[in-house]
Amino acid sequence: MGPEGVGGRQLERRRALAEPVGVYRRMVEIRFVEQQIQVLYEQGHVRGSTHLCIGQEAVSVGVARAARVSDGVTCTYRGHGMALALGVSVEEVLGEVAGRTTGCAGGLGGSMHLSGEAVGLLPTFAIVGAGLPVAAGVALAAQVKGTGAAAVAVFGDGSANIGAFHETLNLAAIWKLPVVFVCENNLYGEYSRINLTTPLEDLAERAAAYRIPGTVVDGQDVDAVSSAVSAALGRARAGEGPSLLEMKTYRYSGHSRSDPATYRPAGELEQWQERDPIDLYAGQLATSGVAGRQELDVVRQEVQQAVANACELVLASPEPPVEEMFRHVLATRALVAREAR
Amino acid sequence: MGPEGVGGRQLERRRALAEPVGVYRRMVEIRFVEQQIQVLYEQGHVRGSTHLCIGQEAVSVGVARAARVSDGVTCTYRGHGMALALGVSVEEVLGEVAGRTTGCAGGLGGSMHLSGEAVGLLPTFAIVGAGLPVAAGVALAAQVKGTGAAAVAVFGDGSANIGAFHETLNLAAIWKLPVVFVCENNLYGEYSRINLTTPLEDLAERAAAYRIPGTVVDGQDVDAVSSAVSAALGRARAGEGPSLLEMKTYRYSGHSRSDPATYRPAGELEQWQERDPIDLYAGQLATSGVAGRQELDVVRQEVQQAVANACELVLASPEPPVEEMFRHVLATRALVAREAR
Amino acid sequence: MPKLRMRQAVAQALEDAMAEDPSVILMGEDIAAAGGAFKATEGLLEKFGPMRVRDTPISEMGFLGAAVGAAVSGLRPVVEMMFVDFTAVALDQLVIEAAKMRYLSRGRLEVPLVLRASAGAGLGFGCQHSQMADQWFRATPGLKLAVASGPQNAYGLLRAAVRDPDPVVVLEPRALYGQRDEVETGEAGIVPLGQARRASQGEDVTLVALGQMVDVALEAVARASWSADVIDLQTLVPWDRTAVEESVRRTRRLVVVEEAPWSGGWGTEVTDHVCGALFGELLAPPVRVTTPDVPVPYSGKLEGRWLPDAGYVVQQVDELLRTGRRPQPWWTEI
Amino acid sequence: MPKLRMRQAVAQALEDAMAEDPSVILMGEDIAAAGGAFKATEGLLEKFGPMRVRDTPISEMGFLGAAVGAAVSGLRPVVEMMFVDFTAVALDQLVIEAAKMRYLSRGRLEVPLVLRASAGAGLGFGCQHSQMADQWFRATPGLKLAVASGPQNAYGLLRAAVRDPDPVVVLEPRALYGQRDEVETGEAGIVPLGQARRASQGEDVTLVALGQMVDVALEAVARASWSADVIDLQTLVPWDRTAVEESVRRTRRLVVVEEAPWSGGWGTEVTDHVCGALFGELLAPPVRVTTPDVPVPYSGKLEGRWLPDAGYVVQQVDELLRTGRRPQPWWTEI
Ligand SMILES: Cc1ncc(C[n+]2csc(CCOP(=O)(O)OP(=O)(O)O)c2C)c(N)n1
Ligand SMILES: Cc1ncc(C[n+]2csc(CCOP(=O)(O)OP(=O)(O)O)c2C)c(N)n1
Ligand SMILES: [Mg+2]
Ligand SMILES: [Mg+2]
Repeated sequence: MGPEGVGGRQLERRRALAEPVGVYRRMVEIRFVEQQIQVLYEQGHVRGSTHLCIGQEAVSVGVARAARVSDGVTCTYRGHGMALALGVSVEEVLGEVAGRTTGCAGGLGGSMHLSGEAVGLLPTFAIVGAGLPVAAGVALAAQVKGTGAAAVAVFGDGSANIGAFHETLNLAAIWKLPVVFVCENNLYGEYSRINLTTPLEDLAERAAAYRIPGTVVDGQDVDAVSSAVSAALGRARAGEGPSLLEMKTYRYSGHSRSDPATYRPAGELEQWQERDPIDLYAGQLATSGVAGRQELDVVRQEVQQAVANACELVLASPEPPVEEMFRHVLATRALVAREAR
Repeated sequence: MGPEGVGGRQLERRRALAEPVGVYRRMVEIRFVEQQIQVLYEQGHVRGSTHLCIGQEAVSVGVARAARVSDGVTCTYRGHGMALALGVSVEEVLGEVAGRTTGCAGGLGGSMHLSGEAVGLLPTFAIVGAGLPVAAGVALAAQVKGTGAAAVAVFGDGSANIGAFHETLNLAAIWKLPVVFVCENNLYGEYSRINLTTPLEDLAERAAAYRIPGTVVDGQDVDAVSSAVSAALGRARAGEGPSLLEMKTYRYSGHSRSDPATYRPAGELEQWQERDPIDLYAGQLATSGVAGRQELDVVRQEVQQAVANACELVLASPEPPVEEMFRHVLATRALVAREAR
Repeated sequence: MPKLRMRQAVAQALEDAMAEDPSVILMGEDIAAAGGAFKATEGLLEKFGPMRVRDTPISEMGFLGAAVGAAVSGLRPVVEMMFVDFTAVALDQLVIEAAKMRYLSRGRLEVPLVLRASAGAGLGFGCQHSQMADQWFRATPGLKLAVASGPQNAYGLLRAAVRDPDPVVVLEPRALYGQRDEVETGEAGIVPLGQARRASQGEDVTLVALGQMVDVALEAVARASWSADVIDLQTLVPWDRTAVEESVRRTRRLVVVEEAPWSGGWGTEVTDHVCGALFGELLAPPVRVTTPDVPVPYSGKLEGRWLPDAGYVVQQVDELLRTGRRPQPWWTEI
Repeated sequence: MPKLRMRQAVAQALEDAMAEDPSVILMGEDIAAAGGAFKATEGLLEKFGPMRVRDTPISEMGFLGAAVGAAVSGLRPVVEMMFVDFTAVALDQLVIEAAKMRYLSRGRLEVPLVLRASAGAGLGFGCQHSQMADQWFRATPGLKLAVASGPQNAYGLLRAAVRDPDPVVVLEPRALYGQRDEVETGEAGIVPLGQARRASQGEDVTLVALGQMVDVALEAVARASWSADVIDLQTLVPWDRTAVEESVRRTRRLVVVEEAPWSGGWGTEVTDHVCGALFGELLAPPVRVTTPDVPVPYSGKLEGRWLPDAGYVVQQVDELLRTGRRPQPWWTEI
């Protein structure tokens, strides 16, 4: 399976989001994959840290649906959902999380560093805020080359307090860069609730400091997400500059694999679960007659099976050979090797 | 002259700002000192870079009048005026700029690194934005120790685009630190006019992003400056948290000693000179009958003479001995020396 | 003596320092309510309250800078950098501001600031969360740098760092947080900065190590047919030239075991000094056992290979003893 | 061949690179309309327009990161860092993002980014604006680092860096911007990364230098009673082990002349390698001529003393030749 094969499959998966059922399927897939990763972790297959996005599926899929494959996307360590949504396969995600050759970084990156360049996803950023200026740079290249492409930076509420956020929004505003800043406000940065670290509730308000539009979006409603992102991307492509979109959302799990999330007020999780993005969308599909409950149940089962199959494949695949770590450090392998003497 | 002597003299100079004529005198002094530095530069006595604040005297003196000597102040490389206003002597400033033992850093710091710890001035910061979090930390110490002291961070308009600005205002807001952020908006960051780097005119608006008060102040009016700073310091000491004050001002000279400032639109300088802070204040003193033109002329002449005398003293004073560079690197000199073997 | 995990030793050091001196305060992301991402500050909020134990926003430049300001104002802030890698967004405040403040104020101000950070590889955190990053702090006059190698000196170095009047970085190898050992606390447990520790005594070679490589060196000695002095530097800036020189003068062979890349690693500072001081007296060239010049890989197999292990140390020393020449590192054969 | 000042050679290199490749763009503070704080980008806005030559806000993390993003998207951004010291507010984007992007994308992305920065001491800019800061960029797999020593290689290294598919830092010693010399431009003037240059040939000792220390070494040779190979490394990462080794194999003495502190300076990397490769073949221990472990002082007299000068190099080599032992640095007598 050469890179074309991988890239082609990613593109195909991306196209599947054109259909509502495809959107539903992808959100379900994200959830099952995250649950699978939790299991893999418990089985000892996941090293370091891993950050699940259960509850936030609508943001990932909504963004992916709105963006073109030629648009660049930067995202964080909480990136499994975004990667899957954009088109990276279940096998590539699970493979990477488990450190196998099947992973999208061949097992060298890990859970925090997923990527799918064929569908625009840069290797996800494990340093808070780091993806924002890079997305601005992707947008800058589009502007300079006049490609019509744009960029999307996905990041969390906690990241809105780091310097790179400020510098990037200002730079993008003054240069009118075609970039959309998507803040996943899930109310927590690690174990700290937003009110303990940030003196305002609606981060979209910060857009005013850069004279760009700032919009609060229902991050649990995949249609709301994709129309907001589409509109902002339209603005961006029209040369009107960046926007800040704040997605109100929630992560059901703790911050990372080891966090039981005891810091949450009682009932908060349950309240959010009442507006579960997958259930919400299923309801909408049923109500509008696009797909009935039964059809969606079949989708769920298919996805569940596919995830289980992918997981099996992944666990049967090897860890990378040692020489892999010497590849792709610099363009010329010789330069790395030469150091050794 | 031991450190007590220096500190005592600085305190005395600070107290002189209690009198309106003292305020006038200090603004005049700053201007003469800056002009003297320009001459010293032309004579080859100034190395590296030096940044004059002619035109901005009211901000420096207004801040110094409002702050207590126990309040900490951080400032930038454009700090001669702030140092003099707070109480550092003419000799110490000229001495430092000329790299002599008479300098406030004994000639080891240079123009960008003036200090006067007895009157609250930390060594000025040559890295844009660096003084802001440090001021927040001074305020934090006051809060923790309950001393009732506060801190003031003075910085430029261009610095409002750097990450440290954002991080510090957010941190200070959430911790309700007793600190006042004084932005000297002189319309330029080096050779770039604010409209080329920043998408809004009134930087005070950025306060909203941190839910703190933001106020535009006439930076040419020393009374306006000191009452705004006093009010903000009052708020700070009362536990109500930080404020952002934007001083509208202008630097008459170029950014640094080598800059002819040809990038300015014609007439801009002249327009600002019509509201020269020293002339303005002289007019107010005359109108209100506090001091007549003649009296103020005498002050001018006294100051001019004093600056000339100080300059002579400075030029007669030696460069620091070589061993000075080994002092004050670490608390224990031995640790520095020990490296050498 | 209590048996403590390294994370507990750190917490104990902080507790003792805070009890001793009311000017000691703590700052960092999730260090208060949550007790720290690695639980090295657990229980301290409860003991010392929210004024002295502070959760921060994700603003490393902001809170590290605030620590600098607090330090010049008479507090002794201890900042936790959750992963030392994050210092890359805040380096200015440490190496340009804190380290030069005493100098610029001609000694009128001091910056008794401690930055403690988890560091290093071995746990699968990937290449942006596994660096030692010591190079960012070396070559900076005005700054000190210590590296813990287990519970005892995690306790003792931190205590010394908090008392030190100058800014000190203390790196805590993340992989050792769970290591458990008897820890001498209190005055007797304090480890002075700048002094190395001889962790093992031998004849044939001096192994100089730091951080988690100390255990690797000791394990190598345990397995080897040769005997060695193992010197745990403990402090990298300033490092204990005397201790190393004395040892190598006797063993006449030097091997540095580093969690640092082949290019740019700190070990050359040690080999350079020894080559200068003991020219003509060495039986063999000094050797560095390092990581290869590649980012830390995620896969456990690869990361395990990336980090020097005891077998590799034994192999390198064996070859040195056999040939009298500097052996090639393992990856030249890849 | 045109006679150019180093600042002009830099501008010429940028002009030639931009003319050759439309994907080359420039970013930095006041580099466009004003032609740069040191006039190293003068005239380029006029020639290439505001789309390709961009003034930035004071947001180093922002625009360096933007350069990373632009680089992975097919541009070749050249970022000017006015003073290399400012990289301390933006280091993450270089050493954690740019340097690891190829690795994490398994070669699907590359980052042909150049960071050029004025660097070093000698002009009285004080301790926050006079550092070389090379240590922040060493020990970072995935990053290259070159240092110009005059107009020719300021031109040639920059041309090579722009063409290089990986991120490269090019340091331009600020004190040399006014230096004027004939410069070979075009293909023939390009200086490949990773290759040292022998600036002078001799018998008694090999002087390895970099940046503004190359002229210091040459001046020392001109004044001395001994003769020397002077090797201008030109690139510090990766450095030319072969050239140095070949020279020292012949001269059998090595002296590194560094604008770097005694502790943590890059020279130990050179001495370490030579001691390993030529063990037993040296006539004397390797010597490092460095700055003392103190921040750069402002006073001209002190800064002049702080930087190694030709007289000091001569004295150190004289003593080495006379005694066969490593001489003490000058400040041990202070
Ligand atoms: C510069 C930096 N500081 C701290 C961290 C540690 N860290 C990782 S995730 C995280 C919380 C981020 O919160 P948020 O931005 O809200 O994103 P979320 O995890 O909720 O998706 C922190 C503090 C980091 N990776 N980088
Ligand atoms: C981090 C950093 N970036 C760039 C510089 C170079 N620099 C020095 S002053 C200056 C302009 C600052 O403008 P502003 O904040 O408006 O202050 P002003 O000089 O007008 O007082 C710049 C870019 C610096 N010293 N530090
Ligand atoms: Mg969050
Ligand atoms: Mg300004």
